[in-house]
Amino acid sequence: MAYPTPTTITAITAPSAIIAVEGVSKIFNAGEADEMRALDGVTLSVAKGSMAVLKGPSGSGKTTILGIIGCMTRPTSGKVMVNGKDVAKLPEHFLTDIRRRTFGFIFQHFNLIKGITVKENIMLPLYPTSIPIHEMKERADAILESLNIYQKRNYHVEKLSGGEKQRVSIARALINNPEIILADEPTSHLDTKLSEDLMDRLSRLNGEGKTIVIATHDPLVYDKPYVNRIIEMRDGKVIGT
Amino acid sequence: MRRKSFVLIVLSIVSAVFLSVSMALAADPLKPTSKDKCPVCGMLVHPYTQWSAQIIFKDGTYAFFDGPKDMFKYYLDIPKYNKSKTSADISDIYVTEYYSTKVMKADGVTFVSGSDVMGPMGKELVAITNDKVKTFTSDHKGVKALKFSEVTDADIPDGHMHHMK
Amino acid sequence: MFIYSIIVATLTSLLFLTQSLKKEAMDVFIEAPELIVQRMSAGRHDLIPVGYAEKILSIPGVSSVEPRYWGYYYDNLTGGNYTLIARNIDALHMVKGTLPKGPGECAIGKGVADVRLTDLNDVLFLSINPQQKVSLKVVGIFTADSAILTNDLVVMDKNDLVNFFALPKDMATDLIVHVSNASEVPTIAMKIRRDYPDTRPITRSEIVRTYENVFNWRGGMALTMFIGPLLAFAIFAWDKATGMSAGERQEIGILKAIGWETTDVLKLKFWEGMAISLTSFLTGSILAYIHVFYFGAALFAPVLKGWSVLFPPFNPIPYIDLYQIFVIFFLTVIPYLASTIIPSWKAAVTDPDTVMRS
Amino acid sequence: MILHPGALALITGAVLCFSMTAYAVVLALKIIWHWDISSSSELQLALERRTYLISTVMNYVMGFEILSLFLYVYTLDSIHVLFVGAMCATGSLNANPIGWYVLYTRIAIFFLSATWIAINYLDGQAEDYPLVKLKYKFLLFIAPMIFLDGYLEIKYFAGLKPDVITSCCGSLFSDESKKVAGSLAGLPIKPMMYVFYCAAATLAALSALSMKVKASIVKYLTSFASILFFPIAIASTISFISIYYYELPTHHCPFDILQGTYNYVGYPLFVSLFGGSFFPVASGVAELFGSVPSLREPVGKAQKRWYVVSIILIAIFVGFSSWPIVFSGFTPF
Repeated sequence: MAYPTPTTITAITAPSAIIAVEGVSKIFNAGEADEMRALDGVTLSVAKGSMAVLKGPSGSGKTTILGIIGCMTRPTSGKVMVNGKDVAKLPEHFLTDIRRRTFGFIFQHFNLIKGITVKENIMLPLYPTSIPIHEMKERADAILESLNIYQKRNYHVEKLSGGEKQRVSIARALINNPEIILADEPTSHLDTKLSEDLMDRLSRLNGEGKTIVIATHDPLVYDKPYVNRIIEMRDGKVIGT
Repeated sequence: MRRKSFVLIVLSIVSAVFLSVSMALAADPLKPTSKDKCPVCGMLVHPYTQWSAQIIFKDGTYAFFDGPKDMFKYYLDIPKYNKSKTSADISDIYVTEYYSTKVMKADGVTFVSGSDVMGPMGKELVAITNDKVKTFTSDHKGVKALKFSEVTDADIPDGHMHHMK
Repeated sequence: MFIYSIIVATLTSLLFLTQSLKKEAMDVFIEAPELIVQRMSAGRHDLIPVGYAEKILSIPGVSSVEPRYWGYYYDNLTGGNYTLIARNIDALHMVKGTLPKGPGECAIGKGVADVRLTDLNDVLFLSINPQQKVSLKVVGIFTADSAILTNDLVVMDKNDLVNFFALPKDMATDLIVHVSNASEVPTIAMKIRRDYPDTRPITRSEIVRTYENVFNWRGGMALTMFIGPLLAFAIFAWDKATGMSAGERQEIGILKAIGWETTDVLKLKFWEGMAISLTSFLTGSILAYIHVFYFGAALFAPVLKGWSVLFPPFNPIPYIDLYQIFVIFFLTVIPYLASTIIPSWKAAVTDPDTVMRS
Repeated sequence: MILHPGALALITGAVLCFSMTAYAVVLALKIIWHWDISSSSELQLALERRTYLISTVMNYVMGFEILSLFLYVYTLDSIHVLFVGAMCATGSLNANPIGWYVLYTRIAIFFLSATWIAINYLDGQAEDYPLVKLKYKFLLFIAPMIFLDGYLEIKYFAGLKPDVITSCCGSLFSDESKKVAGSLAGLPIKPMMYVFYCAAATLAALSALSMKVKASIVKYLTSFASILFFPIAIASTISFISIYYYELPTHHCPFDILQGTYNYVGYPLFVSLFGGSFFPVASGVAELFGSVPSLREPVGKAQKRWYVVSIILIAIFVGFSSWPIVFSGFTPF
């Protein structure tokens, strides 16, 4: 499959943009002594089916913008379009609903919940939905199988190796069949082999039509040829794409 | 302290209160079982032993009532409740006397209507031994005292169901 | 959670104890006479002429009247107070041996037997002064099952008792009146008062009510004392729920990030609270059951009972009432749940992006 | 004052509800003053989070109130022995008539807080939370009821004197009684039955019609019918449904059917009645907001569901009410 052509900022309103951010600012502790402007007029867009990287040093605001795109936080001002819907001012209830249906998350520290099994971890995103339990189990089994960790499904997560944990966290991101996968510094705690392995899987998912956005400062990620678009950030601003 | 020990005394004296029925009669009165229902109103009879009445037929069949009132309703209109019997088939009629809670023959007592003593179905024709009718009438505001044979439809208290406002 | 169970166990023990004491007493009251007539003099209970019985018997509805003879005896030897009573037609069963059949014999309660170190066929000597004294052969001892009623009892022949207390001729302590039809009791009581204005008729339902009240009051008092600890516990629960560990915070952050909403976390917290409180509630109730019904409420029966000089040993009949359980549930589970609302909410509003910002 | 454990539990519950509601009111006031959905300020964010707290508190209060309604009736039943002449819960209520008001306020609180929860639910369905200020103002209206209820309950137990001679259901719910309850019991059975069945049928029919017809007037009419149906059903319970369950024509007590002796039939009976008459009212209230654009769809959806639930519950209620009339041999007239 051919890689989609890179999109530009002007494509905000283009139908192919699955994510479009326009003039987004985020200020923490507004009006107080420790006021912090994490984002300052960020405008960017991501085309449907592409793989984009938010690149920048820590503190550049890439994690914050990822959180805003992923409907976890609301911006202080600006417009955030996800699948053509402005989510910037939605109450939490609706944000969660969109998050649940649209996004899969892969975190820096895997962020698996200890004390419960692999399978339970994977099914967690589905509990608040109305999906019946047997279907949840079927889905979890299918994904575990495709990621080759089915045999460890009843292990507690703390007993897994780093690579297995990583696959579990991918499985969890996929269980709700999201259109977009957001990854926050996914390789920062992985050795080169596992990082390569992860990128390999992400590119395969991208090939299956999923849009992928990765926040990272790891060259191993943004130097990959199949990354369509690199958005460079610094001090809460987009400095290049 | 006094009161408490006094109560202990009360408790220590246990005595049989309810007397069983023992009267030699033609057809001995029966004891209602937990299944016997009043044919007039459908209520179970056994929880109200101090009110129950009974009609025993010559063939040994019988009917229990939750009080004299329903017994009279039945007695004065047998075909309505029991097509196979007439008053000629009756062997004995018993009611429970108010003061003694003893089962007595219905023609040996007096029925007082209009009193403030309520049976399980409200107003009743209370069965009283003849010698105590006066006491009862004055104590409980009785209105009319009737012998068994004098009771007519008009004397049966309405119950509380049908009075028209 | 352990403290919680202990608190529930304490409360439940209290209620079980009062409840079964009450039940035991009430079971006996059921057989008590419908009406007791006492004579009052200067506002105090006085002896009653036996002659009153005749007129009372003539009241319609009265089936029998019996005089009773009884009194209290303070025993210098043991410092105990006994209740002496003349044998009536059918006194209590539950006796080892027999009841006294004539003068010079007696049956005694377990408590009396224990403090006087008396066994069957021993002699019980009672004395008020050199003129009023009596030696009785013990022919029966009441069994422990009936202790609540018979512990301090000495049952003897009527003549022995009359002589011992030097009661005037033709006077009794009180009269018991049996009534065939319970609905007539108020009318009869009224007539007795009319005929003998110096008497006080006491109906069985009055006694039952008084006792019901005493038991509720005792239980209620004891419960009130426990409101303090309960409150302290609620604050403790609050505190514990508020101090969320970093790990817990992280977990809730993860849940929210992967698609849980505040409401979902609140639900989770609710069920968590439910699980904790129900488990503690069940454990506590079972502990209380064992404590009260297998160990005779050994830990605090004295507080609750302590009403008799000769303290009756307590072998409660296992008796559980759904209502009691509901009351305990209300007193323990509900304050707990209420105290977890705000801490749960604080946890639930954790920002989903905390997991990325750490 | 009586120190009954049940009374203590109820007072504890009342104090809890009292303080929880007070807390919710304080939060609600802040929201009423500062709410601005279009703002992305941190204050607005904090307020939005508080709405979750208030909803939770109100759900708990409602749950506690329902539980304590049952506990209240049980306690009344359990303490009746303390009063001369009392034979069941009714007697305990007559021992201190404030008890009746506690019962009334608690029923009112049930309907009001259920309505609040319904409005809260609808509000949460629209992205712009159009009813926020309204629902918290409504909360300010409910709160005094909860305070009043707790106050009356404490006053009831404080004012109980065990030596009071009371009258029981035997006399209260008997035709001789001049009181309202007595006249309810004295209602002639047959006409009462017609009224009851007609009312139930009308309510069910109107609910069904409301599902089909768009006109608001039909929905308001249904709510009105349901508000009428509730007292009719209570009157019928006292007048004839109870006596069929007791098989005793003089026993009209609406509380005894909650007891095990009567197979706890009071629970399905009252639950279906309360639910069945609540949902049409809730649908009517929802209809008031049907014109808000963002609510049009959620209101329509909710109403459809609520009417179905209401019809089912009314059917259950009528079924339980008619069961003994049809199947027991009891014939009081």
